[in-house]
Amino acid sequence: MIKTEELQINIGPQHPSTHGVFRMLVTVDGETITDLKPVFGYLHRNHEQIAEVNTYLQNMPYTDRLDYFNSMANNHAYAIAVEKLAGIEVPERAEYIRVLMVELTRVLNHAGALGFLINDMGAWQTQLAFGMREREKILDLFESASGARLMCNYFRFGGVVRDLPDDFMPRLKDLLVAMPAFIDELERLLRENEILLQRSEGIGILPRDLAIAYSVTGPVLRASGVAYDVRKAEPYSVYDRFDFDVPVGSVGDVYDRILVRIEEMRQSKRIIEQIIEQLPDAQGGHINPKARQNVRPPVGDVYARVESPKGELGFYLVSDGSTKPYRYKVRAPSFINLTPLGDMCRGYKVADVVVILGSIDIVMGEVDR
Amino acid sequence: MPHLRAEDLREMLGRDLPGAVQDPSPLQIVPPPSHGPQHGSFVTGDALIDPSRILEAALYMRDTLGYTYLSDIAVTDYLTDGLLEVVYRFYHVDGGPSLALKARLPRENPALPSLTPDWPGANFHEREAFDLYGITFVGHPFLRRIYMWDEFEGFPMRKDFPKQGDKYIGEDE
Amino acid sequence: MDIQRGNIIVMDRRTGKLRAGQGLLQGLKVVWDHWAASFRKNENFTQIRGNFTVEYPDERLQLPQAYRNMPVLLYDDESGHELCTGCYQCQRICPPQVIHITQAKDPVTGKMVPAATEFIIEYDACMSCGFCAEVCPFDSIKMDHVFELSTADHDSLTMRKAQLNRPISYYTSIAPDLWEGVKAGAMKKLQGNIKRRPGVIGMAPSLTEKIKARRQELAEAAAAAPPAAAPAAPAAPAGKLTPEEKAAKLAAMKAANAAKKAGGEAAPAEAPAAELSPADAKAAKLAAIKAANAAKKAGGEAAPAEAPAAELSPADAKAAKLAAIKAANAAKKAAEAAPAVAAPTTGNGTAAPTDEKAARLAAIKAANAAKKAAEQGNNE
Amino acid sequence: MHDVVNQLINTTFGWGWPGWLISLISYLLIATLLFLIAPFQMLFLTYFERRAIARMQDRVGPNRVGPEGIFQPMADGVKMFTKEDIVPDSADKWIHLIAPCIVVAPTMFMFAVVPWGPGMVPVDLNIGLLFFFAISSVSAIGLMMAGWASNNKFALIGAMRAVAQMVSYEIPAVLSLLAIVLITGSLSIVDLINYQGGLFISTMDVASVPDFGLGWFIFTPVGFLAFIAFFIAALAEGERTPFDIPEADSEIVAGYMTEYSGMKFGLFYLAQYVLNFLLCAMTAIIFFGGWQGPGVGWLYSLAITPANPEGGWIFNVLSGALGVFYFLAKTYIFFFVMVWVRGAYARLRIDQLMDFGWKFLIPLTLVNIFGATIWVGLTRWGAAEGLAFVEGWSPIMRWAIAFVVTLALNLGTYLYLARIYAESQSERARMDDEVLERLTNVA
Repeated sequence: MIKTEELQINIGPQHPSTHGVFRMLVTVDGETITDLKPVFGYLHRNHEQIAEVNTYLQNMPYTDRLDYFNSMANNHAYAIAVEKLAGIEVPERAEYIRVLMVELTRVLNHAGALGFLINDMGAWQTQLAFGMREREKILDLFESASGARLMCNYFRFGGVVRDLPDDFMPRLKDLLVAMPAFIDELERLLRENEILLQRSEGIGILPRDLAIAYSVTGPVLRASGVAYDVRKAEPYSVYDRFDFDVPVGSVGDVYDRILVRIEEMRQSKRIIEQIIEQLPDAQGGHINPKARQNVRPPVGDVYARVESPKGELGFYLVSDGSTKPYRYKVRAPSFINLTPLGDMCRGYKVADVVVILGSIDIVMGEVDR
Repeated sequence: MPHLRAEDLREMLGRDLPGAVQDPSPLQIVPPPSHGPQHGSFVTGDALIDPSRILEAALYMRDTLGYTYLSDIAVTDYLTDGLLEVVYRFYHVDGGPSLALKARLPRENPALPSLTPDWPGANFHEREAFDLYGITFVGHPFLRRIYMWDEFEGFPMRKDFPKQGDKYIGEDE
Repeated sequence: MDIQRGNIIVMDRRTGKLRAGQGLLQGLKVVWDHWAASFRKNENFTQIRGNFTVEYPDERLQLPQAYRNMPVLLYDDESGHELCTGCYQCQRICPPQVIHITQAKDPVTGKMVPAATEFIIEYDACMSCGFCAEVCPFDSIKMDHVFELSTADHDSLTMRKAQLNRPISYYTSIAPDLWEGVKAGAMKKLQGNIKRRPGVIGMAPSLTEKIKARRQELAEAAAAAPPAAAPAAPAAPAGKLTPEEKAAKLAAMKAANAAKKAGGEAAPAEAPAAELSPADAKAAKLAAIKAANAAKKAGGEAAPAEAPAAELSPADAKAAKLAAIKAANAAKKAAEAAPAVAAPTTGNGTAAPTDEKAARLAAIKAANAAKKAAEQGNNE
Repeated sequence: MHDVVNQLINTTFGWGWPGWLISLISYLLIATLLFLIAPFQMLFLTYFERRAIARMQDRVGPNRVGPEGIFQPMADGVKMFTKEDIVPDSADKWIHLIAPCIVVAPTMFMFAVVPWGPGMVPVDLNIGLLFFFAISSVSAIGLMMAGWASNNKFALIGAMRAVAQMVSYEIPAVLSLLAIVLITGSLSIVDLINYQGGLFISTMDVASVPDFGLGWFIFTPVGFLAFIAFFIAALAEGERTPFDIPEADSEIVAGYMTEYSGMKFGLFYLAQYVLNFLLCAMTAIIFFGGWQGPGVGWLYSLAITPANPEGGWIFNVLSGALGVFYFLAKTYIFFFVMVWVRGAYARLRIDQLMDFGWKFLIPLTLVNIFGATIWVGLTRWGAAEGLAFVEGWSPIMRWAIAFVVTLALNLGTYLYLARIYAESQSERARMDDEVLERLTNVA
């Protein structure tokens, strides 16, 4: 028997496929991982501390910067939390606009996430380029509504900052024409490709019970076979008015995560179509005119959560009765989904590490906060 | 969809784990202002658990009530009241609203039993609480700073951590 | 768990299918389709193939009106006045705290004036959230569409007021609909603020050559006018009104009146124009009231006749105009200027006042001429 | 070239120089020409690749420097030259320096045996194929040197992967060529091309077939399977997606090139693209007839050749131009296929790459060699070799029977191997008990 020496490799913090400044301290035996420790904090800016010196409204653009892929979803979670704390009503139309934006965000995120995942597998950006193309279209819509592509800062307490512009709906309908074609094409590229199957089947398995014990959320949890979707489990906003399915995986490997994400895009499209039907009948304007933006909520604490594209995004707020939150805690899905990374990678190859990391779909802005 | 309310939980815990549930004292949060409207004090509706029995209560949640999903561990520093409050938030996998367990700790040398051996998902939450608030989780397998570097002194999310001045800037530059 | 309004779909992994490379060929087909389609341009959102590139420096996308990049300050094209009053709302709301305002002070009285002497935005730390534009009660701060701001250093991204100033016409060119929604309120507030700004305070400093000089002249004229009125009205309500301001307004009215007298055919054309702009009308009304007050004190005999007119007029702009004219007349009489000198000049000036702006300019010119004439008359 | 120089010096100028000097001069000229062509090919291929892959991704690609961005590679080259050359402190400086040279040199040697057109071959070695593949494996040493001397873990892993991959994929590449060599009976590349005249059927198999230069091996089942295997192996040898594992940028940054910068990095790039060009050229030559194509053979038969000294020199030029055109067109099409594959696929993992090479490609090529023997037997042999039953069949009949038999054999083998290979792979993918136990024990 030849005696082999274990090698310690730092994957990151500067590395092409760590999705930001993220470091994995990997111990390898040959190419096989024997241990992996995620190390992060390079992007830590004490977001929660910053939030405590800002007023409630001033925190809204900071939530954009948590998960910069899904600023709308972050806005939504934070707006819901403050509205719950301060007892602000949201008009129906505003709720529909919010859900529309968040579902577009979900499509955008999954398109990008799948692209990056395939990129991590070594494809030369074609799938990513296709995903980014659809993402750009959605970002164009965001830009016309909110004024910015990424840092949308679109939500306000009691609604959204301004109503949809006139050309929004026609462009959205155009987009919905392209979306199924795009998803089908992505599926043709990903679903049966033998190389991709080899790279994803049986890789990074997270069994059902372990997934629950690890508190993972979002597509990662659902790929492990747990049909837990906050939109269904604890419906918020107007999600109880839409028909949509919850895709779950059966094995819990990278392949299941890909399939779940593809199907979630389809379901988001279904929701958007229902919104387009129901939006003209919705009552109220884009914002509750009685809602004060400079809120001064009563003393108390609140936890509100949404199903962000990456998982359960929650805000825990404690109010001391002033205009600033006394405590502001983010329950970031990327952060918690990273917990099982070490165990998911152990026993696989170096090349699988980046794939498993990509399948979790993290954004370091949210992990490090 | 299970719909247990916080009061139900308190009652059940009081029945099944005698002595674990404490009566929450009202929290002042901030010193009362010298003038202007007075803030009310804050009485939590969630179950307040004796810190030494938090593991027991959490396991009760998981094994008896089926709230297997530990979503969040949030710490709040109530400087005026001189305590740290840890909020454990549990969900049922079948859906429904959350149930929270709270534990109050002294600000000096706070310690709690770790949930990580039973919920591996508590790992990063507890490391974060240790990093930012200095709460020691007894029994945690790898209790190290998670965001700040290991040599960092102090716990930056505590309310009495100096907001101005940074002793780490200027050493190298 | 059971799910309302939907099903749980277990994803089909399609195991047990012979995988002999057909999936690879499918992938090649997709890529080929894109390659073949890439020689034409992608036209709209319904297409998923075709070349999507916008060759940026050469072609640019149309930015939506709501697009926000960095905040800028607006000033009125016509008067050159900035809309900003230095109310500190934006400074307070700014999350990264990059806005720094110094409010203007009246150099004479030392009181706060609704204008900003300095307005600094640190663009390098600005997060483009747009709160400042949302919160601004005077619609002065707006989000610009220019995004090519890169510089070699941080310092040059600290924008001072002169660099932040943009005319309203610029903003209407980038976001016409958004401006249309707030225009009436903003202009109304601006008119109100202009009246409370003594001298050139609150004017866009970049317009030094044109408007500032003109304004300076007005100030000089105003400095001259009160002495003319002073003998008659020694106890003018100085605390309430800035003398220059009042004098300027008076002079304008005076000139307008003179113009009307001189050119009979120009008068009807000007009257409807005056009615068209409510903000102007209101300002005129205010001026008229002020003038009337002044006149009341100056000429005892005019006062009984003026007072009821001034009181009756508030609802009617035309009546206000009339009152102003009367007041001006009274003032003119009080000042004992030489109308014979003023009349020919104004007659020339208002020969073809086709639009409101030209008319006003002409009026100002005429007023200047009249004032000079008055000055001369006084001196003599 | 030798003839042309000889003609020029000794006949036209009448200087009467000795033969060895003529040879020296002519080979110097050839070498200079090839050394000029090689970097130019590399520059063009980088541009070609970037434009093509951009099109596949709905983009435009480099289009700023010069008309349609054609000078982009020049700009990149200038950048490469002006970049600082960084050598890590703990690197082995000399080996770090010479490793790129050792990688580049063999790729230049390989040009020696590549025929560009009819009669346009630098050296017609009778073991040309062997030379080509023997020389190409030398660069593995350079890669290992680069990885080792960099003293970087990523570089080391990359180098080990590169060497393992090169060594593994030499075998299917050579085995797939062995089938072709069995059919032609020669290792000379020129013979290989000459064999491929005809019209879908080689004139060597059926003499009555008209010669349109289209009797390529790709039209035979044996050649087709050999082509598939060879092209896959070529992708692996040239470190192209899906086998770009040694420099897997998403895993090990840039593999053995991680610690290189400036022109040394450029040399690795040069070597890689030149190798890719040569592999595409080889594919074109072996399976697609190289310069063979409609018209070349007819033009060349009118040209001045040792066999036909009375030909017109204009036909030399014409046949050469047409031949080079065919050859380069085929080569670039294969390079396009490489780009296409790169645009469509992800990368395999190193162990899957090894599995694929050893468990799928090698059995496949071995069966293909068997098919080649059947082919040779049915089309060439007769009673003298012990195949009496073929006597009396017409050549076209023999060819058709050989076609059907080898097609059935190859197709059946392919499907069978694909099935058992897929099964073995999904077996590997399934979570084994050990992993499951480990995962559940953590909780």
